[in-house]
Amino acid sequence: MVDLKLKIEFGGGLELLFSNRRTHFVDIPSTKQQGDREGEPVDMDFLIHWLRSNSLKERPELFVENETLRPGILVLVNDIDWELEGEGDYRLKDGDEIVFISTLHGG
Amino acid sequence: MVDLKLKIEFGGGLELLFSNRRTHFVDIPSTKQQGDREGEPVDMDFLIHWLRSNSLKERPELFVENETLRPGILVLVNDIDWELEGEGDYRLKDGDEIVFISTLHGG
Amino acid sequence: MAADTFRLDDYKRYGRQMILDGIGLPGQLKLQQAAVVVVGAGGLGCPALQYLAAAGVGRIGIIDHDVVELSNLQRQTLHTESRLGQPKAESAACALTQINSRVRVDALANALTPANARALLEPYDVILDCTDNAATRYLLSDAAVLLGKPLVSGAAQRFDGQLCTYNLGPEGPCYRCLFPRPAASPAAAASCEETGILGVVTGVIGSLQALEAIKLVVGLHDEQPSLLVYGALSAPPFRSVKLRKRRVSCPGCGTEGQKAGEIEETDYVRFCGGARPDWEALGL
Amino acid sequence: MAADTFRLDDYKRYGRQMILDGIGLPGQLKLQQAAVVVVGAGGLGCPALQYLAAAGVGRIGIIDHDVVELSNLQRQTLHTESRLGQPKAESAACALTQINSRVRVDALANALTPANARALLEPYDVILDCTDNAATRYLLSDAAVLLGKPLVSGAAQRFDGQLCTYNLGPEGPCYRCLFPRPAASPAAAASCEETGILGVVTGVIGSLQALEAIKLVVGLHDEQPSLLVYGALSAPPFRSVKLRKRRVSCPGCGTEGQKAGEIEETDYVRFCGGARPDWEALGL
Ligand SMILES: [Zn+2]
Ligand SMILES: [Zn+2]
Repeated sequence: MVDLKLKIEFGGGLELLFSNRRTHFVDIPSTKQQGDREGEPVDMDFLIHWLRSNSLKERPELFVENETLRPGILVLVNDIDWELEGEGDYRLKDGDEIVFISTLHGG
Repeated sequence: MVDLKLKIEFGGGLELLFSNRRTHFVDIPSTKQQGDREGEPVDMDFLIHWLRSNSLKERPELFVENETLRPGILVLVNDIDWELEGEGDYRLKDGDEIVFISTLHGG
Repeated sequence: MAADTFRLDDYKRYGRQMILDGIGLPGQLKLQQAAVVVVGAGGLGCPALQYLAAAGVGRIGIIDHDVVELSNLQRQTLHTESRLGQPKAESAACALTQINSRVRVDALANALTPANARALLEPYDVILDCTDNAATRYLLSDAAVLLGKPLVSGAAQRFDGQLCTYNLGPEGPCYRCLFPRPAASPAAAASCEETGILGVVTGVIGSLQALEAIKLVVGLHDEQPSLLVYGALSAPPFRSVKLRKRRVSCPGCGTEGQKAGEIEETDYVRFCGGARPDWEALGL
Repeated sequence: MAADTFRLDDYKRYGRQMILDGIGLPGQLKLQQAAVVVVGAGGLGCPALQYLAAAGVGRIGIIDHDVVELSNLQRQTLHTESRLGQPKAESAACALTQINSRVRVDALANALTPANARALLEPYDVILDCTDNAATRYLLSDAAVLLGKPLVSGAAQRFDGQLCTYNLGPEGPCYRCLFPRPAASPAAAASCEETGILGVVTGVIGSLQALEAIKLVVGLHDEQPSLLVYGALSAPPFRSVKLRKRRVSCPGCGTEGQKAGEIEETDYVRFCGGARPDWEALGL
């Protein structure tokens, strides 16, 4: 099983939850390893849980809430709004750049 | 012989020479068609002359001077300064994005 | 303002932009006939206002109920030491009049509330969201949808900024399309006071807001909805994102499903899960 | 300015940026102790100056020999109708003092020339190129190399802008590394007067210049040379370019081959192939 190499970026303050680093390069499995969807290609939902388990350093409730991404976070797949790409069902490809941005309110 | 598809962008006023369009999608031959380098893969020098012959609409002396690119124009190959990529010798690849930017002096 | 009220010295004042392709005299007249409202005369509002006035936007509204404090001067560059304590709307109006006395400035030292939003915003063609809290951002989005006006939204915190024009054309998303629910915790929606701001980040974003508004007024906007994300310490510093179209099930602008309800009857503060802004202190 | 001259109300004034990671009291003191010079108090210089002053840069130089004209007010937002006819350096200094009276402002109503560049620029840590012509841009580049100071260069014309910090660290290129020879024709190096400028484009680029300078002063700059290219009508509007290192054969900053020669003996106007700027009218 070959790993997928992804570039992950956090912005708008989310980087504070991930070791205060904006850019992370991660290798994730290309297929799901357990559960009733074992063997299926990995998708964005998988990545979100993988990041929570493997990269998140503090206050997980500010990233995932009720098993889904917290409101107020926008996800970009290769600079495109993830809603145009299938949201959580988007199948990850090697080399993808995924960005998580928290909406800002200040001015 | 397969053509290469390139995305060409002009900025800093150079677009005025190219039908006042900033973005051009062009298909160019993948190998040189004539001269003593016939059959060689095409490079940036080839592209510059190809653009002058095929896309330039006015005042060619503002783009090419003495058979080379006019001073004051910066060339980017996939968002990297062309000097890091071999300048005129850079071998074009299908899908490359080439940007020509004239330096600005105003303020 | 009709073409025949365009004065000879206006050619001199606006000449540098009137010779541009796509502006010219017709574009300058559109600017003079336009009405733009800036909600918030703070870090984002100050640069936006100064460039709207300098460009010759005929009527400019400024809605802000705060007064100028010393902690504002680090970034809110229309305000001065001598105007500390004045309402920001009036201080900003004073600065604009010094730059361009021919612009009509409406200084509205009111808080924007669900009760007054519709009436206050209705006279303007373009709305700039230069506010600093989630509740007002949702209120502005709903009001822009209701009134059918584009909403040029800027935001800035710490070293980061965001820019998006909502409700753009017939298909552009509203703020609720992108963020159906506000951030869960009040802490995550913290203001500049709590998280800090490098002042000039608001200068970059506020200037870009003025630019969007000018493009909309003169007809140079491509009307493709996109989000610009800025990080002053990131490389590359700017990232442009192609956005979804309007969401048919959006409670703000959609045509199907649950609607958000009347603005006047919506409790935006509770929706945003906190006590900011303090509508009660604002007289509600 | 030593830490013991940091006043209690400075915590209030600069608090929003002092609570940021990477600034704090040490960063604020660096800003207070820094000297930054802005060459050109026009479209780029005005926003750069206002954010440098607001952020608390201790000493700010303004070099500009022009006087305020009506055609400037479309974008040069530190100047006002009531200061028409005043030297721009003085008008800008007046505006900065209203924002932050604790900043020391050196208003230098001189033209920057090969004869005075070294002396005028020497007292400052960072140089901002906010000028409007090629000859002064080459002069500033050579002077920055000679003095070993970073040069934050902005440019804007029509709907386009460019930003680059030259002479950055030991390996960063100078202006001549990128553009060994100036544009061939004087027309191609036209000024804003000739090609026009959407004013707020200078607001975007000038604000970004202040931001670069602040990052350099407080030590938050990554020192990777890059060029930012902005097109207000392009999608995406911003493009970041990774730049070459210093060129060993560069006549400005290189260590091999032909050198450009002493600044004082270089005819920058002839080098740039034209009669702009008119050094003679400037008293040379
Ligand atoms: Zn919506
Ligand atoms: Zn050099």
